[in-house]
This record gives sequence, structure tokens and C-alpha cells, in this order.
Amino acid sequence: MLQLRYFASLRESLGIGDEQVELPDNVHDLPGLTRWLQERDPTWKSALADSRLHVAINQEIVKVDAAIRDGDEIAWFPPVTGG
Amino acid sequence: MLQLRYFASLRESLGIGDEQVELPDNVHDLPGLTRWLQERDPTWKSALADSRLHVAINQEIVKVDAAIRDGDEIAWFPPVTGG
Amino acid sequence: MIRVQTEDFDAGAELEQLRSSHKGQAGAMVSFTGLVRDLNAGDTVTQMTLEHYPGMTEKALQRIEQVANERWELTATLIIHRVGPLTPNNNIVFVAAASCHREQAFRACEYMIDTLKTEAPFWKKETLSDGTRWVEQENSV
Amino acid sequence: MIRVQTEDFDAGAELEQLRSSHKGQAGAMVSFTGLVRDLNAGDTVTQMTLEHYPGMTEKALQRIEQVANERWELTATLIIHRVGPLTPNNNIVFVAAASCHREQAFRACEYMIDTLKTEAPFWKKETLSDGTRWVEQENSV
Repeated sequence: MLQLRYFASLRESLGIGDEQVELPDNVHDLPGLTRWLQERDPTWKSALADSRLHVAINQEIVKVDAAIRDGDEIAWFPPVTGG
Repeated sequence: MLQLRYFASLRESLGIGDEQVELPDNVHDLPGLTRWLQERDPTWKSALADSRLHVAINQEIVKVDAAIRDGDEIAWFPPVTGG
Repeated sequence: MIRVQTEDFDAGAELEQLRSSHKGQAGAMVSFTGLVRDLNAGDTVTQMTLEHYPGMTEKALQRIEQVANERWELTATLIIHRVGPLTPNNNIVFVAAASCHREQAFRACEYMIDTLKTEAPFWKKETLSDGTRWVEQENSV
Repeated sequence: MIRVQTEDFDAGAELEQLRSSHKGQAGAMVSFTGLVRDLNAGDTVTQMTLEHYPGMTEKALQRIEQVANERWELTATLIIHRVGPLTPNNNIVFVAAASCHREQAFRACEYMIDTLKTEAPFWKKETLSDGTRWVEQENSV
């Protein structure tokens, strides 16, 4: 299982803040997971196409080609604006 | 009349914090006043020889060759250490 | 120490705490307080809501504090960030550093707030008279 | 605003005052608090006495505040300096700047305390276990 999380404007665009999905067989990295989500639903297709989005795996910011393992928590969010 | 003021370690070296003196006839600037004070008393002679001392005239820091006028308030003090 | 909370904080009490926890050792304390402004990008803001990523937020703040303590000689540091609905002039964030040397305290405090603003997962949403909008990164204070 | 006083100050109350005097305009407040350390140049300090030049002190602090307000975009500034006898961990000085922009507040606050330390006529005398000594400029925090 993967724990997926969406924050802020992305959460609002998608209409959900988190979901659990089975790790798809052919998904081994972030580009693969993103593609799988985009093919699953047109809302994800456009929302995850935003190049400004950051991704954290297990609560650490990762690069765009990061590996994905079963059990990971993957979060997408826009640039942070706290402080 | 001149109002003379001494602060901090200089005040302690001289034993007084302020005094009033008549403006000497031949004194027109700070070097002249300093010389006059040093000739007046050996304690002043050594104490005012400290090149680190700052001088303020009428509560504004001045350069070593500043002019002196009757009625001025002249203060000598070591480098400041507040804050 | 780091804290993420919905409640307000008392900057004076926090500074007092920072001071008394290191009696006589620190000569300098520098603090930054971030406040909700009533105007942003020319529009009147009536409310500001802070969303965050629980878990990751705490890790990010702890790392910021840790790096600051590695880079500078500090006797104490503190980061407090509020989340949830806030109104103009409310406190948002408080960052403080205590040190024997004022320059170290300034550099550490500024580093912590600068890094928080680019790395800690908080997002601001403004309520204006005619709707809401998410704050863009370049608009933040 | 500037104040020279023998009494202690409450940093929190001062920050609160700074904040409420500019409701909603300032997004950032930076403060510096200077404290009496219990150790200086390796020696235990039991008391610290602050001497100043009444009249010139106020002028110097006002000029520092004025220059800060000319150089940076500030909504409020404050300088408080204590004089007379103090003990370790006591407050000595409080400098604060409020601005719409945090970088401006940091620069202004640091400018004010840096300039105060080189231009405002205050002198520190320490009481040690075996006597007293005037603090030398290079030893100050």
C-alpha cells in the first residue's frame, strides 16, 4: 500500500487530502507513480502537471526521479508559504 | 565659561566628573584647551594623553582639532561599551 | 525547542523562558515575530488560514533548529509556528536565538526564519472581501 | 521611541506595544535583547554598573533611530537602555524594529544595536570577586 497526501491548493483541486492505493506492479519511481495517477483520472492529469509542485516521500523532500517502495507515504504540495 | 565633563575610567583617574573653567585667553581649539589642562595639573597631563579618548563638544563627537567657544560643554571619555 | 500550535503565544514569556533557561551565559537574544498583515498584494485580508503537514512540519523545524545550532554558537533556540484560522495582527511565527555573541544570534535567527519560509510545509490561505486565495511564495513577508 | 532608565523593562510588553501601535501594517518584528553575562574574559562578574552621559545619550539614541528609519522601511522602532547597577542575567538593552519586510526589520535592528555599541555614550564597569574594572570596547558582546 502507498499513502498519498495532497496539500493546500492541490488538495482543493483534487477534492481529497489523502488516499491509500496498492502499489501498481510496474511502478518503481516517482515519475511512474505520477504517470499512473494521471492516467487514472483527468483531474490528476492536469493537477500533477504543475511543475512547481514539491514531492516528499516519508516526509522528506525528494527529487523528481526518486524511487518508490511499498509502504511509502508520498505527498504533493505547492511551494510553501509559512512564516 | 566652559563646562568640562569626564566620564568612566577617565572620571575615576581625575577624581572629578565635571568642572567649570574660564575660557583661557589664548585657547581657541581643542588642542589648545587640552594643552592648557595638561599644563595646569600633572594628573590631567597623563590622563588626557591617552589617544583612545573621545571628545564631544556640546554633546556631539568632534575631531581632534575642533574649535572651542565660550559657553561650550566639552566632554572627554574612553571608547563606549554599552549595549 | 520547536512547537506547532493553534493557540497564540506570548513572545515576552518565551523570551523570558529562553533567558532563564541559560542564566548568565547568553549575552544576546534575537527574536523574529511574524504577524498577519491586513493588506496583501493590494487587497484587504480579513482572515488567514495556515495549513501544514503534521509530522513533516515538526521534522522540518527540528532540522532547521539543529542546523542553526551546528553553524552558530548558541545557548538556546526556539521556533513556534501557529496553524489554523488567524486574523490580521495575530502572531503567526516566533523564532529566537540566544548566544554569547550578538552577531551569532542575528545570523542564526535570520537563518531559521529564512529557511522555515522556504522549507517548512506550511501554506497560507487568505480570505478577502470577495473570496479566498492561496498565498503565492513570492508574496510572503 | 527611545528610553534611558534605571528600571527593568518587559520585552514582551514592549513588543506587544510595538505591534498594537501599527495594527495590521507590520508583518515582521525583530528584537535584540542584551543581557548581563556572569562571565567576561574568563572572570566571574557579580555586578555590572552602567554609566552614561545624560543629554548626549538621548541625542545619540534618537539619531540612531532616525537614521534607521531613513535607511529602511519601518513602521516602528524602539531603543531602551538601562543605566545604574545591574546583576548577571539582567536586561541591559532592548532594540526592536517593525516592518512589512523581515529583511528590513533585521537590517534595521542590527544597525541600531551595532551603532549604539560604538556611538552611544554608555560605559560598563564590572565588579569581580577581587575588585572592579571598566569593560574594554573589544570585550563587549
